[in-house]
Amino acid sequence: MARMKFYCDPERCIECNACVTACKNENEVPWGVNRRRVVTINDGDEGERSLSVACMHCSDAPCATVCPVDCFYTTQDGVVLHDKDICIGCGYCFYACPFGAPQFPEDGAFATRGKMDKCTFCAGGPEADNSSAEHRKYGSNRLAEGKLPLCAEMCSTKALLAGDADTISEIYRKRIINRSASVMARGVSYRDASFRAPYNSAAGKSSAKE
Amino acid sequence: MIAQFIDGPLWTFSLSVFLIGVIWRIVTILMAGNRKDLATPRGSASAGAVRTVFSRSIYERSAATRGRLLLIAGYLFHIGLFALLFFAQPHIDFIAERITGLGWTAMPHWAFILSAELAFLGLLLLWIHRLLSPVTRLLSDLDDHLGSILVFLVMLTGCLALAQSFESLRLIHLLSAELLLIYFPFSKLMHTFTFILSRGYTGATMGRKGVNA
Amino acid sequence: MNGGSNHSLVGHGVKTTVIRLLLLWLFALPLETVADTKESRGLPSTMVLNPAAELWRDVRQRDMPTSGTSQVRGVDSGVLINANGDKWRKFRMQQLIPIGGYLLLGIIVGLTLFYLVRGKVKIVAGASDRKLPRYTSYERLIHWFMASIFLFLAITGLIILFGRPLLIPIFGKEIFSVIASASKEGHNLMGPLFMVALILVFVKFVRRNIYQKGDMSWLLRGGGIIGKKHVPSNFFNMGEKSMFWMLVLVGSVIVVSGLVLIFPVFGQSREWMELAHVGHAIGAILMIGVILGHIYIGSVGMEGAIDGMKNGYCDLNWAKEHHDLWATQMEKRGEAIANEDVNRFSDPDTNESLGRELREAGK
Amino acid sequence: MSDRFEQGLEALRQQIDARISSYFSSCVHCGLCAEACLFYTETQDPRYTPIYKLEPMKKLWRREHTFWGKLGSIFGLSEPLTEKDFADWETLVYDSCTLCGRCSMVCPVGNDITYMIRKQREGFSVAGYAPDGMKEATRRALKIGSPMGVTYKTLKAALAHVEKDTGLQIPVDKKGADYMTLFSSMEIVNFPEYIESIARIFDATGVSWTISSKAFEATNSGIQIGNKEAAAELVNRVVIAAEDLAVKYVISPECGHAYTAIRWEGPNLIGRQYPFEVIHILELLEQLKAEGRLQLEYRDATPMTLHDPCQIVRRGGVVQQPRELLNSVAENFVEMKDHGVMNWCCGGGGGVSANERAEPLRLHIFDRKKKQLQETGVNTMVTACANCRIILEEGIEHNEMDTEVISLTELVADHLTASSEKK
Repeated sequence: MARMKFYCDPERCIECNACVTACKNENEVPWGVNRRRVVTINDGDEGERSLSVACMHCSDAPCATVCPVDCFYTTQDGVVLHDKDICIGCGYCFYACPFGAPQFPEDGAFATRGKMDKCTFCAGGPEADNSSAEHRKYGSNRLAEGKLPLCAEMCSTKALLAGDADTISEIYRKRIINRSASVMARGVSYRDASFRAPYNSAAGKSSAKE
Repeated sequence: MIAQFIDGPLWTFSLSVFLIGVIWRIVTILMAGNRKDLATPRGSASAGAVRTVFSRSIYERSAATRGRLLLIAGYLFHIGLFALLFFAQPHIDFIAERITGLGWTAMPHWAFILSAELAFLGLLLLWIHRLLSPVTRLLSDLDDHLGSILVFLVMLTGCLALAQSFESLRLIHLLSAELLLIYFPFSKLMHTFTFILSRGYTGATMGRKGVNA
Repeated sequence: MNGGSNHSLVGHGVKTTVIRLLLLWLFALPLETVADTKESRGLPSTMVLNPAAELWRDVRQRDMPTSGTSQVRGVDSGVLINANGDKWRKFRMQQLIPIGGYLLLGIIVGLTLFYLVRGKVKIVAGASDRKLPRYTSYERLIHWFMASIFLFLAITGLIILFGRPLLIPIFGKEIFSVIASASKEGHNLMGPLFMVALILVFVKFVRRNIYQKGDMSWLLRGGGIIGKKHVPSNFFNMGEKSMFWMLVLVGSVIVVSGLVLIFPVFGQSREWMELAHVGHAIGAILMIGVILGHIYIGSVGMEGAIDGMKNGYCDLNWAKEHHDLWATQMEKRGEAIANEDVNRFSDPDTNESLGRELREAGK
Repeated sequence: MSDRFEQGLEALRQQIDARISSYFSSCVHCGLCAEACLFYTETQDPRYTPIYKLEPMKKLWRREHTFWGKLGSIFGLSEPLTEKDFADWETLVYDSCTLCGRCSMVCPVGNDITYMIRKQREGFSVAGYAPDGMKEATRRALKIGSPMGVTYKTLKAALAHVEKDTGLQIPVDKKGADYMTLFSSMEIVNFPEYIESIARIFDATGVSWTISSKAFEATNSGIQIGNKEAAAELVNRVVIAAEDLAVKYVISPECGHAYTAIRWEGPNLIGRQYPFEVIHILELLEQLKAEGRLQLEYRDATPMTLHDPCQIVRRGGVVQQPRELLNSVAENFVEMKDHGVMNWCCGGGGGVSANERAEPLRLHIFDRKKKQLQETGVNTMVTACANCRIILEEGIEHNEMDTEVISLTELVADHLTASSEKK
């Protein structure tokens, strides 16, 4: 079976937030919940890069490990889903997740959070595929219709890739090879390539000005 | 099956028992009758009655020598319970849906929980005190404990069902509330209504005598 | 984060630094060393840094805390990867649940074994015919108030902590999730009441719990429970005092961390909450363990120990054997009263004695 | 089961009206009334909780006025009220309640517990479960006219004494006078100074007054023991005498329960309204002072405190008048911590003073008054009830305290303008 993954290419992401909008629209997520967000690091500096991030559907998901009611499960496609009927809104998945993927509709006093909500890879939940109950709780189930998550489909620069891990890595590998080839053809190093400002954190920043 | 019973017929039944029972109790009390007071009044009986109905809600300072925590607990319990019963969103929704047909403004969720906490604080203190103090141990009968237990159960199940996402927890809460409603008219919980009568009677007598009671 | 990168912390948010140091210390996990970081920095410029690798290093927050910006507003929404989340997971799954579980189990087994070996500690001189007033009704009220809240919180807390390995196999997920939801909501609602109870108890009992001369010798002689001879002590003995301070200090940690956890409205980051959870859990396990011992002594462990908390009076001989300094003082002041009088005031089931007394007094 | 018990049961049954029914329905057994009762505060004995003293009546009410009780009595499950209950509760109902009414002031649901005890005593006295001292007093009151056995002869002797001392003519059986004065036996026997004071004040203020030779006794043992027939008879004597003399006002003397009896319970006991008004001596004095007829001279510098007689102040409504009067004769009037309608009883009201059996308990609970007095640090206590006065004096003596108890009316008389000139 396939193993579904997202990959976001920081060299391509232009922080247009179309993926965020598409996700919200497609899944009709509750107010205040954002299953996907675009984070820009070194905003305004040289080496600014953006990444679109959501649930990464980890193979060994920390959220599933810490859940006190064991409401997570991994589908045959490798998508990490959870059962909102079992979720008690304790927030442990939110502590454990490195990506900040689990979201809660409320964050009121006395820890009233409501049921956890997160990216489903547009694969719905445990209910019957594309049933109204499933749609109400988890949003759309495009995977069952043979479609990929809308965020990736909508990405205009094709920075955000979604699909079987093998396919994704193949695409990305080709991109890298092409980027390296262009570098070699022009005889300049990657770092000095004029089409992008050189990236280097902290110490390396001044080198571009030399 | 059981769920439908709790949600439907049992609710109607318990509400009817509650309403009919309360009215019946008050009617029987009034039916016992009072003799007219022939003594020349010094002050107004009705003014005294109205004044006492309200003024007894403020405790007498000199009676608070030893039981200060208890008096506070009494206030917390009653005010908290009143607030969460009538001004919590889920309760307003329920009342609007089942009884009145229209709702009113609810308090924010945090205030709801806060009032629940205060009510719990008050009820626990009062109940533990009932079990510990020689005076209340002597006075208390089965009715007192049953009343406390039922109110406590309703509050506890309500607190457990706070997430409002598990139907079974809501039903347990509803069931305990229904048991409370059925028990209500036959118990000391009637003081919820009869306190107006007793304060009124005392206030009227004292009002006639010209004493602020 | 290794030693070499620590200097880069300087100049960043002190708050974050403090959390990180605390987390490091608390988790005490083998640190994932990133030795190559330092080396790659020092390489000659002919060796090109891979910019993509540098990006991911930043994202992973290997060198320093990095926070990006995001159109999505929210606490930590700019953090791409929170490495401490995984440390917290390891703490909860690999340390807290197994170690905590076996610790509590061990305490229960230990107490059972102790009971089998030592048996119930009797009042050596037997019950006397006089009693001493030990706790006022207010003191008993707040004790039992705290006790009931504590029991509720301990049970609901343990359900949340150990429910998955212990209860799901019994009830199944659906039923357990109902129990867990109820526990969680109840725990969150009742939690702040524990704070109220703790404050009331602290204020009421603190003066009698200040350590005094003689407490050390009590400790050295094991509180007398091991040997035969009783050790002198005042109103509270060294063990009780220590339990009180444990209750107050650990209780405060539990209360403060609990408040951090149930009020996610002040913009505290995930890291703060992970930290709070660690403190909350360790404190709670400790406290449950100690309270198990407390309950053991009060119930089956010692004859006469619970009396003072039941009706306010303790047996004179019990007091002499366990709190002799206090008992002698009280007896001297003439505070000891006959058993019948205690019964009169605390066991009101018979009305006859009073009528008889009054009639006799009249004659 | 004796006939008397049956009659007592029936008498008790008749007392349960809407008021008592609502009181029992409202009681939540909170025990707050205990804190207001000096029998409880001084002994810490839970049985002295006021509402507990009503268990017999409550038992009857529960059986006959509540759903569970009625249901239970059909199946023989609910406990009936037995003679043993009367026997067990007699001491609680009579010895440890002075009908002071303090509990009624603190009850959060507003129960008038004192009223209920007063009514419960009706059943107890009919069934014969009342203290001998009180039975005797009632018998004497009905037969001789005074609970202490004071006859008109005794009064006449006292009056002659007063006339000699003051040189004033005391009007007896004067038709058409404005005021008819009553006395309590206690005053005639123990405090004839009161009669003297009244005579002097009325003389100075020009009040037209008289004493009836047929009904001069104000006290009413009937309402203390809880016997409405006896109480009605005693009230009736006064009413007939007042009607005979065609007075406009009847003055209730410095006696607590006499005021309650004649002022508040009287019309209800005899079943009709009076053709005259009842006024308490303190009310009258205050009125005279306000009208300017009562001229008082110089204010005493001795610090004084006031003991409020329960039946006059809390249960009678004469609250401000004693304070006005005392302030006009005393420079340093110190209020006790709990005063006015929340004052603590002397311990001898409600017939307890006539009940020898209760004496040790009564002296024990005097501690409360003692504490109150010591708090004020004052050695002169003014009161307006002859019964309180006797009880206070006994308590003071028992505790070897150095406190003087004086009557407010006598104090006022001492400060009359004329009397000051005399001195």
